[in-house]
Amino acid sequence: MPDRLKDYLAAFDDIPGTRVYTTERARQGYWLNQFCMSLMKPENRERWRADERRYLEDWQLTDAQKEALLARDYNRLLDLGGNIYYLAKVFSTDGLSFVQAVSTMTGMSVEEYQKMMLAGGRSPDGQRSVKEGR
Amino acid sequence: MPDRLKDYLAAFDDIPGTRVYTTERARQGYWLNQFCMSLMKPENRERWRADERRYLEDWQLTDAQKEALLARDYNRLLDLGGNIYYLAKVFSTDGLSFVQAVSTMTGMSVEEYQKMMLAGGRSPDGQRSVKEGR
Amino acid sequence: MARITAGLATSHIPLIGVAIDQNRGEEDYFKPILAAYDWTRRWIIQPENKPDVVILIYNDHASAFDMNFIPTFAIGCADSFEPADEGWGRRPVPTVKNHAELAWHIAQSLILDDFDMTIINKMDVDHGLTVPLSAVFGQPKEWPVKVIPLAVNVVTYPVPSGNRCWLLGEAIARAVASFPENLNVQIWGTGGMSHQLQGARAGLINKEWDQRFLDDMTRDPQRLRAIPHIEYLRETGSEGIEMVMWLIMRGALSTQARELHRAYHVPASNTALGHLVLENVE
Amino acid sequence: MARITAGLATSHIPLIGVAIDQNRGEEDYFKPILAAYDWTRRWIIQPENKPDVVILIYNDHASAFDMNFIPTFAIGCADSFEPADEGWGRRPVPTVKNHAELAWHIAQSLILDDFDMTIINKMDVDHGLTVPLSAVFGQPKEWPVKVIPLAVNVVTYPVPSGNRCWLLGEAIARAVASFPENLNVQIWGTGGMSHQLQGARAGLINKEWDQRFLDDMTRDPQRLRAIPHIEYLRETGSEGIEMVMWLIMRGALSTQARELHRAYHVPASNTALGHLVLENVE
Ligand SMILES: [Fe+3]
Ligand SMILES: [Fe+3]
Repeated sequence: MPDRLKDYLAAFDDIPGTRVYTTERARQGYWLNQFCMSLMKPENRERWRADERRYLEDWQLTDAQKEALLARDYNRLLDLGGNIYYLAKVFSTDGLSFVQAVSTMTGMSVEEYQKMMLAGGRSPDGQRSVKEGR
Repeated sequence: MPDRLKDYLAAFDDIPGTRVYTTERARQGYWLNQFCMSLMKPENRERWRADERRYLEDWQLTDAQKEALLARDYNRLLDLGGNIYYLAKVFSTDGLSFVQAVSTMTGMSVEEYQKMMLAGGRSPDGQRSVKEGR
Repeated sequence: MARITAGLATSHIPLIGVAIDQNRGEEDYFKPILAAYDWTRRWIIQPENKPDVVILIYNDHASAFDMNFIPTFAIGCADSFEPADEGWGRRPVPTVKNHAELAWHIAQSLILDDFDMTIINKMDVDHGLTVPLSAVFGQPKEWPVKVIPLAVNVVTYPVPSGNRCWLLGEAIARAVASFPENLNVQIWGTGGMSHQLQGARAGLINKEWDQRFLDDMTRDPQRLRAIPHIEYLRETGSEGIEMVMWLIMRGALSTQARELHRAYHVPASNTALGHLVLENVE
Repeated sequence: MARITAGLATSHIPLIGVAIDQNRGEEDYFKPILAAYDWTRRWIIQPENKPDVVILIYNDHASAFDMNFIPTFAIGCADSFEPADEGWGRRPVPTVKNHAELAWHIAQSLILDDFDMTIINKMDVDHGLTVPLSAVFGQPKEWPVKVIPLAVNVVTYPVPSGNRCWLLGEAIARAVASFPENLNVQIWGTGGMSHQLQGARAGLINKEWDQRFLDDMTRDPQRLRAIPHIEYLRETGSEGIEMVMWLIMRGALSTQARELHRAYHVPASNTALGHLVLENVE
């Protein structure tokens, strides 16, 4: 019993190329994700579009989070506690679809990524466990 | 099983002089209670104090609810779906304590009510069940 | 008496909403996606099948709830719900009307059954709820059914276990069975199947795993309720976890529930579209 | 390892806060009320007793939550919480600081244990939480303990059963026991005892029933967990239901928990003030 939660969480770190949105990430990314939520209001989207840097000043973000937002570096944003459904408010505001935004995290071009999806998607083989290499 | 919820709720109606805050009352009193909540903000308390009738116009209340509010008729407000913790925002705004406000529902004067409380409160005898008269 | 007559499972991919809202169903990309629902669209409008109420199990994708407020199980009891603005304006779909009487009845029954529900009286509903309605009902002026939204946290971990979800489904079935009004009720489990929307592994699709899951919804549902979170994550991508919501639907049906229709298509956006219709054989 | 060393139960009557905030403790009316806590105030500051963290079980009285949002069990995971403005301005008491690390740990553990928690990251805390702190710690500049707020719906029916509350307490105990940091943790159950704040029956006090409840917190706690809601309502007044929150505390302690202190006084405002300190004998 004492280690159940620890074991539960530890297994998440064994998945290749994946950040599971644990409460630890939720704490780290609290303001980042709350910033993203603000873009659900049209008036905030306007302000954000007009001057991104200035809009960011209103939020208690780390410099790293601010830079990653301005650079639309979604992998980095995930590392800094962002959650994809929150970050979606940023790329939706940019007019990007989920496929377009998601592809930027894979090191593939949008076209390559779309081709992979049309061919049946990424195979799970070798992508299940770092430790077990399966 | 089919009647468990029904039985659970039916028993509440057998308690003398008591309205249990069921979901049925919660539905009936939704706007009444949300109005009360608005008085948690100092600026709304100001507006309410300045012109109660006018402030009530902003809320989807029935005429009966409005009249009972203006009359501070708390028993009636309970009948109309109010909950005591929500109504407390109204009497707190009036500067009344819980004892002062609660006594108005008992048909006793504040002094009589306080005397009863100092003497050990209202006895539960005869107050448990209408049907069983105990 | 209200009866659960059928269960429906479907992915709730935003792109399906785009295809319908923008009338792009004839494009090559979208044709097989919308075709997955052809059978269901015809079936559900038959008078003997048409539900009065759909209990729609979905998750909020950072729309109604933010990081300040994360309910594990939330049931919508308001009279109606507006489609959410998820960053590109509200979806042009009708207001969702609730069967509030039944929703409150279910909420009360679940709490008496030791489910620690959160009751919600005001919220917007996002693609998780509205896309399944569009996929099945198209573009009506009003939704032809009342909808009880039941939102599950599948975003912040730990999310509820598959088994807890199944038990919630069982309790929902008991609640519906004790509602006096004569109602044809369906329960829909949404989300899934394979998808990962983040990181280097994005785009993962596990067709084999998904197919076995679809099979076992009728062949061996008891296996499904025991699947741990880590298996969903490893095998179906980080967002495949949404399939625990299918188990709420499945738990609400009888052991002998029968498959009426199945569809599976890759890709729809980043996702493997899965769709099932189960008859509740009593 | 974190250990639950003691459980504390107390009414959370707003008037106790008034007495303390306005320094009226010397008035005849307030003397016996504050005296109920004399033993506890001395006991809790002894280094061997002083908790690092209090898990404070309380209910929100239409302060943080309104009719739009009714969680059965909500756990506060923010770093801090401000005292609520309940209609007469915020109470002049310190900000409540959380042990967020432990709060998140408990939240996660409870969800893995099939409790359908709502996680809250922003809320004000009302008299239900701050009055017990004042009664026990007086008027410090900063609260001498970290506080994890755990709010229970005891306002809109159905509220959770006494047994569900007890089971939640057991699960909290497991969660605390699995937290690696060395911490002295107390759990406080608040609310009660007899009181009715509404209608013609207001002012009801059932001393006999209350006393037996106090007795059985150590003599026969198993009886208490089976008390149905209707018994609280009939016997102790409509607001006596708050005592189910004492059962969360009691469920978190061992069978052999020992009474260290007890106080009971009528009246405090409309309420029978009950207060217990239990040692967690392991
Ligand atoms: Fe989803
Ligand atoms: Fe209280």
